[in-house]
Amino acid sequence: MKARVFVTLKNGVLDPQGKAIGHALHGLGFRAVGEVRQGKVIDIELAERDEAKARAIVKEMCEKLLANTVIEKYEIELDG
Amino acid sequence: MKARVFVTLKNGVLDPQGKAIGHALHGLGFRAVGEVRQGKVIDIELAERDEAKARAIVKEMCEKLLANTVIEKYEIELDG
Amino acid sequence: MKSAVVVFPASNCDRDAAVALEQLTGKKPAMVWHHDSELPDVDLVVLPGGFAYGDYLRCGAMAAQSPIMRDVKTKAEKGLSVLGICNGFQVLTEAGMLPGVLMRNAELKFVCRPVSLDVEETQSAFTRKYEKGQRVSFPVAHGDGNYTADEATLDRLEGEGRVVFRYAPGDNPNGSARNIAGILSRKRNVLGLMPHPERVCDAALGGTDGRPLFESLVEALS
Amino acid sequence: MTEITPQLVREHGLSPAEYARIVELLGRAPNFVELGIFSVMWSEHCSYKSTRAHLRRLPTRAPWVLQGPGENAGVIDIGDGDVAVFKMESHNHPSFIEPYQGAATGVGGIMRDVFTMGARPVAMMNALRFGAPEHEKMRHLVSGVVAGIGGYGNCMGVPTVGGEVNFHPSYNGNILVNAMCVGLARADRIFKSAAKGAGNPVVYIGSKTGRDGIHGATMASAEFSEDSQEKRPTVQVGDPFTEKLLLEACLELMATDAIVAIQDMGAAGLTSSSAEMASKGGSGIVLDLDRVPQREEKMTAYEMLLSESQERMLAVLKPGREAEAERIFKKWELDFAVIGTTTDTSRFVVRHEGKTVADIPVHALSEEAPVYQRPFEKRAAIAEEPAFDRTKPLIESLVKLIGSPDLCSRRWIWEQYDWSVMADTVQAPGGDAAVVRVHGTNKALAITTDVTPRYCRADPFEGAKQAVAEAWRNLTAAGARPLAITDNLNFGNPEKPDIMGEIASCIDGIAEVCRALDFPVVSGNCSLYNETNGEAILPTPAIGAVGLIVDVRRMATPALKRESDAIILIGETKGHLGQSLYLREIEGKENGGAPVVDLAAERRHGDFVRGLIESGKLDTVHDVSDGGLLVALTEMAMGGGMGARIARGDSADAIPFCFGEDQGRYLFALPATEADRVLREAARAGIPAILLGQTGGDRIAIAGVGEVSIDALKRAHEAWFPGYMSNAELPPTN
Ligand SMILES: Nc1ncnc2c1ncn2[C@@H]1O[C@H](COP(=O)(O)OP(=O)(O)O)[C@@H](O)[C@H]1O
Ligand SMILES: [Mg+2]
Repeated sequence: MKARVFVTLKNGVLDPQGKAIGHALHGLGFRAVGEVRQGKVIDIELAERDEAKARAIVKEMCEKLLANTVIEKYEIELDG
Repeated sequence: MKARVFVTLKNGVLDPQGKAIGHALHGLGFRAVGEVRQGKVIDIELAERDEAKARAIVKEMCEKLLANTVIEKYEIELDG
Repeated sequence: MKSAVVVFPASNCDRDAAVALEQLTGKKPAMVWHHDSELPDVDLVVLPGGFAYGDYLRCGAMAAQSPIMRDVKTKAEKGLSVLGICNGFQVLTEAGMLPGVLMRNAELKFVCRPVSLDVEETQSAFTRKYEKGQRVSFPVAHGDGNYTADEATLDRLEGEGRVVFRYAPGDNPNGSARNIAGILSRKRNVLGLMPHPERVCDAALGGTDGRPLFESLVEALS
Repeated sequence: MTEITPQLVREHGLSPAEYARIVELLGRAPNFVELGIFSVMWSEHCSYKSTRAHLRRLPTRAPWVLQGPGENAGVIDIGDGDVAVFKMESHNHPSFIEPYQGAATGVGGIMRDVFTMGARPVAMMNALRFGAPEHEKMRHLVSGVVAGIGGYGNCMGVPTVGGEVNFHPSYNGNILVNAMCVGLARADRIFKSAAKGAGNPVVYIGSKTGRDGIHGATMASAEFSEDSQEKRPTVQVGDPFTEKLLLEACLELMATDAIVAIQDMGAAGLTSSSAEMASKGGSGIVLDLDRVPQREEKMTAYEMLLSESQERMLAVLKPGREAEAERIFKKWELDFAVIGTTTDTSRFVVRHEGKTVADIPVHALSEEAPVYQRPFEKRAAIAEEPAFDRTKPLIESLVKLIGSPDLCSRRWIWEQYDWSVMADTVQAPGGDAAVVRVHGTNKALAITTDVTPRYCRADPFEGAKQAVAEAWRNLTAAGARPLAITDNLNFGNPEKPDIMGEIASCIDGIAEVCRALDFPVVSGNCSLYNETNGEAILPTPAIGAVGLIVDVRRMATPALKRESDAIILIGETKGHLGQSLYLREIEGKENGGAPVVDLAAERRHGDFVRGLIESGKLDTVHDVSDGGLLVALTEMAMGGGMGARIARGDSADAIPFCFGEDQGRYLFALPATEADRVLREAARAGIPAILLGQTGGDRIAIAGVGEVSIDALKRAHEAWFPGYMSNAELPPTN
């Protein structure tokens, strides 16, 4: 099973990197760009076939390590 | 329209961050973890309604700025 | 005063911290490997600067999960003094021993330069040898020192007198909230700060403003 | 097995004659794996085939040189059983393709060269050449290279203490990234790469092998064309975290006596490290690739042998010491594997999946590698006297010069480098030489890198002389005794006689100064084929130099320190404007001859200045270089936040006097009560010295010419770089 975890800043947390990207895109002439936010995507290969179990494991990983829940939120996608 | 861009290292390119995360997860007792790869996710608000046009614009952004195509690849998801 | 310095993989100010401690306490600190599960019997633990685990994922995140950190946490709760410098501060926030987070510098670049700091609190084992309001200069060297917390937390920190060091007005190198450079835990026995006091304990290096911090600890903990 | 066609041979960068020689050495045609091995070992990058014959002319010995060129880095004695270990290396081509990772892995590579010798790296320098600032790619390259150098060095916890940066259109398609690493060790704990003896285990340590940068060595040896960007050669990604662990683990292993030989895996990875170790040790080697730690699946022998994955080392141990070594590497969570043994067959043998995939006499890969006497034409030096407008307002020119790309403050760069980690940096970036204390002592190393490529283009011989002399002068200005240099020879295509002529003349120029100043070469690196579409870069023989400050309490810095100090100029000022920055920035002309260095005067002047510093009489010194006298004085004033008032030299024209780039000069400031005596001493020693003026106030004032505030100068000086880079795209991150 493959898990994809998205870790992004919570709404309302300032995202200087996203802002800088937006700024740079404008500078390159992409006028249609509105807000930009940057986050992380973490792809994990998992030796676990059961989807519910896999989700529980990945959730635990997020809470323990992958996200800093003070400022970040996460989403989990499973595949396979 | 909202675009989500995934920027990840090309296959075969060393991913030191992914490697270290995998290692740490093992250390935390997550034995089922195989390979881990880390990438970026960039969410962009776009003032463009036409899907084909939006895709073309975002592709150009990726080539010009968002991805370093020497070592990275990208995927684009559109929504809205 | 007996002290220990925790060494994480890719800590790189562990030696600098040890040199300063030895110079100012007269005793060599114990160097403790992150994989050990128990601290030796000491009065002070230093979490040094560096790039523990390459600063991958988030600065300090993986180090905060090191086996030794469980013991550091337990003993800190019982009152052990803990000093986290730079990467050590990041480890302390990631470990939940100090509130808030250290985000990427506002200018998104690593910054290494001397900064002016105001000593805001002298009611602590770390700062009793400074004057309240004293202006000192320590170098910073970090990419993620932008202290961020919600308004309520910031208000509480200020209200409880836990903001110990503040960047002097106009000299904030990373965009941190309310110019915060260093904060105390609720029990005031854990200090995390981004600037490096251990790099200014020797006049040959351009200053000795860091010495009173270690001298305070010697006085308070001996 | 892949058939060896002429096309395939050509694609491996081997000429038909070289291929014929390979067949002769083997007594048969090589197989595909062997062809790959020869192609990297006989590449310009690994074999130095164009330069080797010329490099022999470089003086490499002195009583204090413990190891000259030929090992991973040079070693010099700095007294009390301490040694300094250093080398400089280029990572030009990769940095152009992927600036962050190219520069980062360049830093990682040169650090390994130093710690593989048993030294702990204590300082990093970087010599950077970028194209015209307005070139569309340049901001991206500048921000990427700087972030990459910082990203790697900062994580390693080794201070990056200085370097140099130039902009010139000749580097538009071919920037230069030269990094220098200086380490410290004990004289009796130096490790070398000669794999002596048979039956010793060969161990692999560090990161796993992937398909990274295969043919990096041949890429570095081939001229760039616009479409090499399209080909997207694999660029390696650096992992400073692993390198930091590798450093600590290696030093821990080196504290035992288990090691026979050790060598980093740099260009041409496993092949070059193992073949070189065998060659130096006069032994043979058998490698079993099945035991190589691999990151990717189904790697072929060819790929494993040519991979340039970073953060790897190869060591030969004493038999029976494997377990002890393995324990150390496991503790640091690094890969460790015994992958072969040394033999007495003098053959380089590789096994994979039970088969022998390569079997080559070791000497065929090393001593038998081709050496070329390429034809060269030495160009006549340009000697014209450039014309200039004598009526240009001098103060305005000063403000413009001090804020120009080549003279403005590099703060934007060095604030991104951790220059104070290790708590021994006693002179931070910004001075003449960086000064790093030898930990736990009062001794210090002074370090600098220098070259003025525009001089080298006008006159390769004098230009190269100037580079070494300026390095010597920079060390001297800090109060150090110059000891030795490393060089990084960056040139165009050596197959062109005029480029080969530049190389030969520059090497002659370096050699002459080394001899005259007892300043030998102990290590170095050559980077050739720095061309784009047939246009070569300016000849750029970068010199990295190291000197010793015996007592760090007696050291000088450029910053003015006291009011009313006398300002004294040492050395003769003729007003040489040829190739000066004044001409380029103010007159828009890049012409005239290079300034000439008088080596006897150089030595006299330097010894005089150093003597004053060592005696404790002098603490404020700056050498006069790019931009000339007035620029040097301005730098001293800005450094100290204090002004100066000077008189114009009596006979001289103000412009050449203020901005001429005559060599062998120093400016210093000392209490006025000392001035007369010092001037008399100089006169006695036959050294031109004039009292130029005195310190004080908040402006630079030149009698009869005009004045300008230090604030205005500082603003101009600090503005250019941040202004230029504020238009940068995103700062790259790891
Ligand atoms: N320009 C040069 N001047 C002096 N020595 C040089 C020069 N170029 C290379 N060398 C020496 O040749 C040897 C091989 O260099 P190189 O292939 O760069 O080493 P490595 O494989 O360790 O990177 C080294 O000992 C180096 O110091
Ligand atoms: Mg080497």
